[in-house]
Parts: sequence; C-alpha cells; structure tokens
Amino acid sequence: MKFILNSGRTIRQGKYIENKLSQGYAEETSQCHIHPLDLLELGVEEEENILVTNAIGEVVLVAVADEGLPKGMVFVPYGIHCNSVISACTHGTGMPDYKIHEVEIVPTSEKRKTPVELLEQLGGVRYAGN
Amino acid sequence: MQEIKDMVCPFCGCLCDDVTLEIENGEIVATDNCCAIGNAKFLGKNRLKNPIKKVDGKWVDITYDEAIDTAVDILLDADRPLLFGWSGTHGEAQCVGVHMNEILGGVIDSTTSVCHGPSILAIQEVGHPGCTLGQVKNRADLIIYWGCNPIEAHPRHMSRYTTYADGYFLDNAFRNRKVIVVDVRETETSNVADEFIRIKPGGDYAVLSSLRAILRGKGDMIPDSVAGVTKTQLIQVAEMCKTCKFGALFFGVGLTMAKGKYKNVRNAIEFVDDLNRHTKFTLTPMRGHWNVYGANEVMSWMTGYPYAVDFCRGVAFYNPGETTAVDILARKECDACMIVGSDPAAHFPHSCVEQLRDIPMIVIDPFQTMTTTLADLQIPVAVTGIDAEGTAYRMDGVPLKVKKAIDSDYPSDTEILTRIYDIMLEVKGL
Amino acid sequence: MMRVILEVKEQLKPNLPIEAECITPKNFLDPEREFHVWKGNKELDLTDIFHVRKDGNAKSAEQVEITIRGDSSHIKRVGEYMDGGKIIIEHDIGMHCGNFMSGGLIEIRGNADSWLGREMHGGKIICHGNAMDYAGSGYRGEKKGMRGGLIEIMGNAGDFAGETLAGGEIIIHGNAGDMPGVDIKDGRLTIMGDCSRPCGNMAGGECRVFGTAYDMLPTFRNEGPTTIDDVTVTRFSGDYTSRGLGTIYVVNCKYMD
Amino acid sequence: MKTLLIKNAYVIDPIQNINGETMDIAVRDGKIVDDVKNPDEVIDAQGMLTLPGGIDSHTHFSGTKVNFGRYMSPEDMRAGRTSRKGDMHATAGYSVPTTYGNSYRYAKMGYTTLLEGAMAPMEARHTHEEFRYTPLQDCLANTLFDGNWFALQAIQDGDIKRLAGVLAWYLSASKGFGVKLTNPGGTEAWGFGKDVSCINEPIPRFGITPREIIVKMIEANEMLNLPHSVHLHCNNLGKPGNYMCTLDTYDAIPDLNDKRQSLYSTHVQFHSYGGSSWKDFCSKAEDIARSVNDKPHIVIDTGQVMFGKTTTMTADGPMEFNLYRLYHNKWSNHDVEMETGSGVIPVQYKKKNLVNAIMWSIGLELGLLVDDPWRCILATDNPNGAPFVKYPEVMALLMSKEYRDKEFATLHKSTGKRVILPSLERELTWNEIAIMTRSAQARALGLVDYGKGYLGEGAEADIAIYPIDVATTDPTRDYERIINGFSSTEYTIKRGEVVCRRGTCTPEGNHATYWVKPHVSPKYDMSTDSTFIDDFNRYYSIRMANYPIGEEYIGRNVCMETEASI
Repeated sequence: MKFILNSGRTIRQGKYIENKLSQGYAEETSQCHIHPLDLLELGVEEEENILVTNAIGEVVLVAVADEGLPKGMVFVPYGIHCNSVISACTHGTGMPDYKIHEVEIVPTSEKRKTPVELLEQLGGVRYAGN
Repeated sequence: MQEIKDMVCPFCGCLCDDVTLEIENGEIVATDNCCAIGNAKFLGKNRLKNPIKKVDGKWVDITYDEAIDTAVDILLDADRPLLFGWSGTHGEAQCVGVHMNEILGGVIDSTTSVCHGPSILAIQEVGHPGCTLGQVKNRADLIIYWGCNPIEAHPRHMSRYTTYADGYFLDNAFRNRKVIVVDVRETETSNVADEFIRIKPGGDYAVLSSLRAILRGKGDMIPDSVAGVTKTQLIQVAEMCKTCKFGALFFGVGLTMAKGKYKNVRNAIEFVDDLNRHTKFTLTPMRGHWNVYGANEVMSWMTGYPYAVDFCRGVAFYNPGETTAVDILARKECDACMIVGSDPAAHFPHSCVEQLRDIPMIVIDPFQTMTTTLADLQIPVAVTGIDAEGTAYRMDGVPLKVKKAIDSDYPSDTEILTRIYDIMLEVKGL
Repeated sequence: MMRVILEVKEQLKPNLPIEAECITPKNFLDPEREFHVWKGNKELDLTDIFHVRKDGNAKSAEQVEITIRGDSSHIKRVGEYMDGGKIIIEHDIGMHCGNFMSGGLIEIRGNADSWLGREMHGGKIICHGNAMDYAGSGYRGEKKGMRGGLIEIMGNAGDFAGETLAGGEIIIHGNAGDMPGVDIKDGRLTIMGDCSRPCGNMAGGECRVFGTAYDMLPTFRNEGPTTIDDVTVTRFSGDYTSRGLGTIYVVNCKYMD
Repeated sequence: MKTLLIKNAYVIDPIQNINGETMDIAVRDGKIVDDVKNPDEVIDAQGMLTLPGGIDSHTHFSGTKVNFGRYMSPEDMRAGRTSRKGDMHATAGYSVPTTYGNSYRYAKMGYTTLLEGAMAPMEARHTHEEFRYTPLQDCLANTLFDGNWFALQAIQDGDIKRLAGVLAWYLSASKGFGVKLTNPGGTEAWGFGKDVSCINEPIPRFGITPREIIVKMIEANEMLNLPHSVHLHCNNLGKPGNYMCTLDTYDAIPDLNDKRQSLYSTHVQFHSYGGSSWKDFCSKAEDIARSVNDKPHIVIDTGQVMFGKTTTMTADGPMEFNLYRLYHNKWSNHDVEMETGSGVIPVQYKKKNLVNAIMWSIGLELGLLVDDPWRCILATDNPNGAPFVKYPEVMALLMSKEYRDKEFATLHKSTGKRVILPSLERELTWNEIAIMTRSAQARALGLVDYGKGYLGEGAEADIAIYPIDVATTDPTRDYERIINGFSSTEYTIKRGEVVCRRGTCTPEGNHATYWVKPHVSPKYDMSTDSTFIDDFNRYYSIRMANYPIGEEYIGRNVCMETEASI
C-alpha cells in the first residue's frame, strides 16, 4: 500500500538522544505509527514488522497503531531508520523533505536492525572500547 | 549531598533556567523542574573516555595531543572542508569555529539548515515580528502552535510560557488563554487545544494564504474547503486572531520541512504582519537544539550570515541550498569534515551519510554517537551545562550563561578547538 | 571573430565545485589578462582546469564565442556579469550560470544546475535540457530577482522557477516544479507543461500555464475564459493575499480541497 | 612600558583649548605623558591634523537588534565583503557590518570609543559578547529603561529613591553605562500594539505620563551621580509635526547638574518635523535649535540622514511598525518583556524623495543653527540616518557652503520651500568639527575624568592622525580633501598602540568596556529587596539569579563606581 511518510521528534527519542547505542533508542526510532484501519487493510497486527520502501531505499520497522494519524499517513520518529527512505533533495533550500515522502509498505517477516547495524551496513565501525 | 538551583538545561531551545540539580560525590544524581529529556541528559552516563582514532578500519585509543595533531592534519589537507554542527556547544566555541573556518577556507554550517534554516530564509525576505517569551507569558490570550508538538519536543514550553503559565495580565492562564493547534496529525499537543485545525500534508501555504485573504475582506472567494480545512473554520480562526488582545504564533519544523519550505514560513510571517494591523501578534520559531540560535547569532556577528557560510574564497558567501551541509554532502562537494556537537549520521539522509563515510571526518562530542561509527577521529569533551560552561541563546534570542555543575578532566569544546586553531595559525604562519 | 574552446581536463577530486566567473566573452578581449578559477579553497589558473584554445581576434565582446567542452557540470558561475558575445556549453553546466548577465547569449546543450540566470538583467539563455531549481530567480533577502532578458528552457524546470521575477521573460517548454513565479512582481513566466502552486503571493506580472496547474492556490479569482494563440485558457487575478494585481492564465487547474 | 613619540603633530584639542599648534605628543604605557626618552617608536606627523581619538556617542553597532539587522539582510552583507588579510579578519556588510567590519572601519576613520545607543538589559550579555569582537574601540552601552516595569512602578508610586535603586541595580547587572529612554512609555504601550501620542498622555497600566517618566528618570539619574545624563530618544519619532512634542519635552527638563547637561537628546533630526502630514511636511530645525540655544542643560546629537541604502533599528517598536506601513519593506520587531521593544527595517533615502531631502536638510540645519558646538554632536544615529562611514561627508557639508549648495541642487525641486538650509551661511571651523566629533562627546558622556577626548598629560593615548594639512587646505572649497582625509587616518592609535595604519588594522587594540556601578544604601539595594525579587521571578521568563552579567563577559574593563545619594 502507498503512504505518505512523516517523521518527527518524540519525547522518548529525545530522551535517548545522547545515548543512541541503547536498546531504548533502537526501539523508539524503528517504530512506524499507522492508522488502525490502514493496519487492517495491510493485514498487519500491531508489533508485527513491515517493510517500507521507495526509490531511495528500504527499511524494516515495527507497526504501531495510532488513531491520531489520518489514513494514508505514517509517522516515524527521527533517526537513522526513517532516513533510509529520505531523499537528500532539498529543492535548493538546504532542507530535505523530512515531512513528506511517498513510500510503499508491505508486511514482512524480516527482522528490524538496530541503528548501529544499519550504520555497519553503510560501512560504519562501532567503537567497542571503554 | 549538594543542591544547586537555577541551573540551565542544555537540551532544547526553551533553555529552562530553573533546574535544580543534586550532586553527590562529584556526580549529578537527581534533577528537579526538568522534563524527561532534560533529566535524561543531566543523568546521562555514556561518555567516551578518551580520544579514539580509526586505523586500518579499527578503533584505537589515543592521547589528546595526538588527536589534536591528527585533526589539524586532516583539516589543513582539505580543499573544501565542511565544519558542521555547532548547535550542541556554547557560543565561545562557535566563535573559535568561525575563526578556524576563516583561515581554513571551508564551509561552516550548523544544524539550522535541517531545522529552522527555512525560517531564516523567510525572515530574510520579510522580517520577523517577534518578542521574548516572557512577553507571551504575561500578555498573550491567544496561542497558535503550527506544525509543532511542544509536548514531545519542547516539553516545558506550555507550562513555562504559554498554556499553563500565569502571567501579569492573565492570572488564570489555562482559562483565559485560547490555544489553536495546526497539524497534519493529532498529537498530544492537539489534544489539549481549544481548536484543532487538521491540514492535509503540503497544504499549509494554501491555508495561510486563505487566512490572509479573509483578513483582507476577500473571504467570499475562498472555496468551502482548503487543504482539508473547512471555510467555516478558517473564518472562525481568522476572527479569533483578529479579536484577541495579544496573539503568539509558534511554529515548528512541520512548516519548515513541508513542501514549499521557507515560503510556508514567509506566508505565516506575512499573516502575522497583517494581523498587526488589527491587534498585537508575534511569531516565534520553536528552535530545537539548546544553542542552535546561538550558532546563528555568532555566525551573524562574525561572518554576516546566520548559517551555511562558505569561506573557500576568503570572502563569505551564503546561499542555502548550495552552501548547506545536506546539499554539499549529497553532491560530494567537500573532502573533509569536522562535526562539533551534532550527530548528522542519525539525522541526515543516507546519501549524505555515505559521503561522511568516504571522506576524513573528525567528531568532537562527549558521547559515542551514530556519527562516531563513520568517523576517523573522535575527541571527547565536557558537556556544556554539566562540566563545561558557556553562552547559549534561547529560541527567542535571550542569551543565558549555561553554568557548569561539576568539575571533570574533560576539556571543553572551546579548549579543544582553540588548541587546534592555534596550531593551524602556527602552521600557516599567522 | 574570436573562438575560444575550453575543454575540461580530467580532475582529481572531480566532485569539488569549481568557480569560474572569469569565463565571459569580454574577458578574453584582453590578451594580457590572467584567468583565475577556484577549486574549493585553492586558486588555480584556467589552464589547470581546461585545455584552452584561442583562435582569431576580436574587438568587442560580441565578436567572441566561447565553447565549453567536456564535463562542466561542477563548474559554477560561467558567464556571470556577461554583457555580450556568446557562450556555448556542450554538456551540463554547474550552478549560477549567467548570474547578473546583461547581454549576449548563453546556449547550454545539456542540463543546467540551479540558479540559472539568477538576477539576470538582459541577454538570452537557452537551455536545451532541464534546469534545476531557481531558474531566473533572485538572491536571498533581495526583493527583486530577474529584471530583464530571456531564459528559455526546452526541458523541465525544478522548483521556484522565476522566484521574485521582476522583469524579462522565462519560457519553460516542459514542466515546472513547485511554486514557479512565487513572489513574482513583474515580467512574464510561461510554462508549456504542468506545474504546482504557481505564483503564490503574486504582486504583479503574468504567468501562463498551458498544462495543468496542480494545487492551484485558492486566493486567485477566476475571471472567466479567454484565449491565447487560439488556446482556451482561464484567466485568474491574484494573489488576494495582497492586492491581486497579477494575472495567471491556465488551461487546466486542480485545487487541494 | 612601551613608549611612543609623535613629532610635529598639528594638534587641535578643544578641551585643552589648543586650536592648531604644532607640537610633540609623548606616550608611555598607553597614557599621554610629558616626555619620553629614547622612545620605542617615533611617528612623524609633520603637516598632519592630529586630534584626540573620535568618539561616537550614539551608534548602534552591537547587540540583539544590530545582529538581527545582519541576520535578516544577506543582501546588505554582500554589499561589503573583504577576506582575511594579514591580521585582519574577514568582514561583510554595508549598513550593518560584522563586528570586525565595524571595528576596522571606525578605526580607519580615527574613532576609538563607541557608545552603543540602546541595550535591553535582559539581552545585555549579547551586547557584551559583540564588544569582545570589536577589538579596536572602547565600548560602552546605554541601558534601556523606557518600559521597565519596576522603574515605572516606582514612578507611579512616587518613590524616586526606589526608582534610583532600580536604575542602579539594572545598570550594574547589565554592565551598562547610562540611562537610555526610547519613546518612554510608548514601548510599554506597544506591548498591546499601541503607542503614546506625546508626553502628556497617560500610558496603559501605570497611568503615568511620558513627561513624568522623563523628569523622574532625570532626578533619579542625578541621585546616582552617574557620569552621563539621561539619554533620551523622544516620543513621536519620525512623525510630521513632532517638533511640538520635542519642544514640550525640552521645556519640561530640569537643570540638575552643574558639571554637564541634564539631558542628552539624541538623533534630533528625526524629532524636528513640521507639518500635519507627509504632504505638508517641513523643517522645524529653527524652532528646535532656538530651544536648545536657550537651554544650556540640554545637549543634542543631530541624527543626520545621508542618501543611500541603510537599515533602521531602534528600541522604538511602534515607530518601526509605522515605518513598515509606509515602506512595506521587511519588518522585524522584538519586544523585550518588562523592559522595552525594538524594530528593524531596511530603508533607502533618495535625493528625489521630497521627505528624504527635507530630512537631510534638517540634520544640517541643526548642525549650523545650534550656536554652541559643545552641545551639538555630529552623528547619524548609525545606521539609522546613514552608516557611520558617511561621517566625513557630513563634516565636509558642515564646513562648506559650496558643497551644500552643490548637493542641494541635486535634490527634489520642492525641497527649498520646506527648509531654510540654502540661507544658512555658516561654515564650521576645524575646531568646531573637532568638538562635534570627539570633545563634546567626551564631556557629555562624562569621560573627560577618565582620560578621554583630549591629549593632555594623563589622558588615554587615543589619537587620530589624519593626512590633512590644515595650512594648505581650505575646507570651504576643498571638500573632497576633507572627505578623503577624514575617511582614512594615517595612524589611529588606541591606548598608545597603532591599531590602524592607512586602513590596515592590527588584531588587538587593548580595548576596554566602561560600565557604571552606583553604590546605594542597603534600603535601595534591589538585590536584597524581597518585593523586587519575587516580582522578578514571577514575571520575567528567566530567573533573577541568571540575569546579571558576570565579569567574564567584559574582559578588560573600567568600572566607574559612583556614590549615590540614596
């Protein structure tokens, strides 16, 4: 199904902002809020994983029901997960379209990755010392 | 145990300065008056202990001296370094950063470009009718939150300055004040509003234009529905705005990141300008990082431009969309990078993150961040507001001294940057 | 007649932008002139970037024709302040091509990056491919953008084409992106294809959309049908956020209701 | 112990009554001394006009609204950019240059001391941060009190001593220098979008009039024994017919100080307007000058307008809104809770605009009609009337009737019917120009006791050496030489160090911040006054504990301590 993806700050994401290696941050930023009726239509239960894709990339997130959203819109907290599908195009303004991206969502049995795993996939190296 | 009062919280642009900290054995053990986010920051433990350098794809621990030399080498070798971040540090360090950028011939940009950069572009076109937050607290009987969600992003904004804050002319704020929330979705904030306007994504500009036309007496031409908002509601809101005694419009990245970007903000500013012909109305961007406004202030007085300043040719050049971090990274237009007090790997689109991976990158940050994994060097520093001090500017431009609560062995951002800068001056014979 | 051929050499760090505002016909009239270009923070000689070939003589800029060959997509500010003569760009060109241009012709056979003809005063730019954002626009904080001359784009234009347009003409043969002609004050903007949200906050001037204007702003008043060159169009006045002194002609439009 | 000898200088030093003598000036350790043996450095100033360093007693160069002017004006920035050169940092901007731009350009003109005309105390920290990056001038800042709730409350309560106590606390807390009133009462009314009409209309909430505010502030100011008088931006700035309000204000001013003026009235050009609308707008400089001539306890600065682009900025929020409605240019406003307001708007003054041409004439008329140059200071209210780099042109206009006539001929044709400028024959002398650009400022600001504004023994060695040979220059004819000569010194010396040589500046100038600290009795010490503390923490949005500026913000500084009579 096609959706408009909107990303933004949540208080939990904010709490973990100086502690991004934590499980809490990984949990929070890999959530995808969806209207319950859309979930129904997707055939996905809450806490099941979904695959979000567009021309930019793809990412596995976990579905969270949210009645505050209009149908057809999903909300993902700021973070490396949602950035997987955000284009770097700024329309000459310096600012990417963090609030409005068209995405395709399907159910998936794939596992979510942690932020560090996503970065390792991009070539990052975790510092394990200290 | 020691209690320190009136401390300043270094998290968001509210810069709450009434925080109480409890100190035990040189550590902060509890906070009072803080929101959940501020509390987490004050009690955070995950500091990087020493500088680290990536050698052959593996991290090794190094000394501060070695780290500083490496940083100097990386930056002086570059043909177009990008110095990015700055919102998470104090003004004194930002000043050193500007001086450094000037002799390096690099581009200096702050996280502004991915938060309220578009607001600044709009202000540069039409100005900014604003005020300090106490003016709102004491006087405003109408508050609009447009494209922002303070309960999640600025948790004490409503209790300190608006909805729940009693002021001189409003002894019962909650009853005497009306709150309008405009958003594309329901949020915690919209749930406490007197009036919620739900706009279709990308519809802000059309709604603001319609409100302006209604103010000008051209309501007849407005169709029954504009971007999901009924004409009835538009007329009602315009009337509420016109007839209040003091209105304050706060807006967030819901406006700056949506389609049309700064033109949305410009329309909001001109709406407020128009309202000032009827009553008193002000507008304030909900700045995110605790000192992102400070980065704009420092760069303005030192370079003439608030962010995204390109010094490659010696004179300052400013053109967001071209000299902004996301554009430079996505177009691969820099060949080295220094990140101070920010975590772009967590917040930038992946194509930008790939460029960060491909060029030499220095990170100056107290914590291991997402960006750390892609860096070549990280230098840990003290946290301003905890074990370092310095100046910060609140979202309304009020400067505060962010004090330190405890001592530590970590150098401050200013100390580290000054050491790097001094060696550069020496190398360049300046 | 003088012909100058500038062929881009292969570059180390090929993505770093090069600023070459020295490339204007007039500058080649002076045989003694040194040509400096900037690549990042390094000042280089023109010959570090290009193979330069110069044939013939010229007495005025009008008699100079410059051809740029090779990958010039990262070369910015070509033709800035150009006041006569001709520049032909065989492939793509970087940002700010023809800034402040007041005369002559720039022909781009490929695509143009953003800010094509920013604050142009006169002369002509033809772009055979697409132009990115802000074609024929203004500068940050400045009230007026392009004031004269002609920009013709045979392909599509990005967002904010003709932003703060205050004179002259822009013709886009393909589609334009979002908000063409936003804050337009004077001049004429023609879009042969589609676009979205044309001319927000229009204070004057004229815009013609021969395709569909999506998300048409509700603050323009429908003044009924008319024809342009035998094409039936609807005339709108606006923007009524201000005094409504501008005119938009559109063939089709859709609102966001 | 660095020593410097300036030989053969042609000195004009009005404070010492030296009007054109060739002499040597000896400097040791930043101060002027009788003589130095084997000086470390010798400057031959043969044939060069040598004056005390210039002092700008009303300029906007640092702080929140100035920086907002920069922030909102990339188009102004690109009008004046330089790159890093030697020790000089990069600069940008024309009407609102960067801090280094201000400092270098002022230094080039021989200015060594600057008074920021308006600092909101709540945002004082910002002003002081910018002072740090204005390295070649001593900096001072006037603290704004026009809408201060505690001050207005004390006036309403008729408690002038408490008013003085409030002023004392805020001045020390903000590290300010003087008491500034901008449209007194008007900025408080602007809190709800209103303004006051003149000095006799009660203001909202407090019910007191601007007249009471002005008079009581002057009384309180004198109780504190401050070096400077109250510094007033009158009500009704920029409105046709406002000269009546200005005259009423002047009539209300008491004469309370025998050492200096009791009132410094700033940018008076903007307050000398006749007519009832822009249609019959005209000059009333004669009436204003007559009033000033009659009142030795009033000093004015002219607030000259010069043609071209600039940026207006003032704490007078409502005035800027009126200007916005007039010009429809971008408008910024910034109310400061419980204290004051501010606004910023770019403007362009045009010769062919009748109103602008009249404004230009009024400033010059004031300079020529006020008899006593000690009470008529040359300033443009930088950058409101024009950027300060225009000062040399203003000097030349005042010194040359021929130049004035030449310029006047290029103005809007009807200007002559609305002004009397062409009939004024006076041409100011070298000595008078020296007075109006430094000596009068030093005296009006009370800085002579601190070694400013003269070149006698014990004075600070702030010296401007201009490449102007007075013997061979006829200022009434050679106005181009006047402009060029005053635009760029041969040497600008700050505390004994050459900080600028033909426009090339050094990075540091041993500059200092001057601030006042009035000592009051415990009864009037607001830092321990429970009502003050409670109301402060209730109505401000920051805690009182976080308000005062620490000394770490002011670096090298001169604390001017005074004993208050309360």
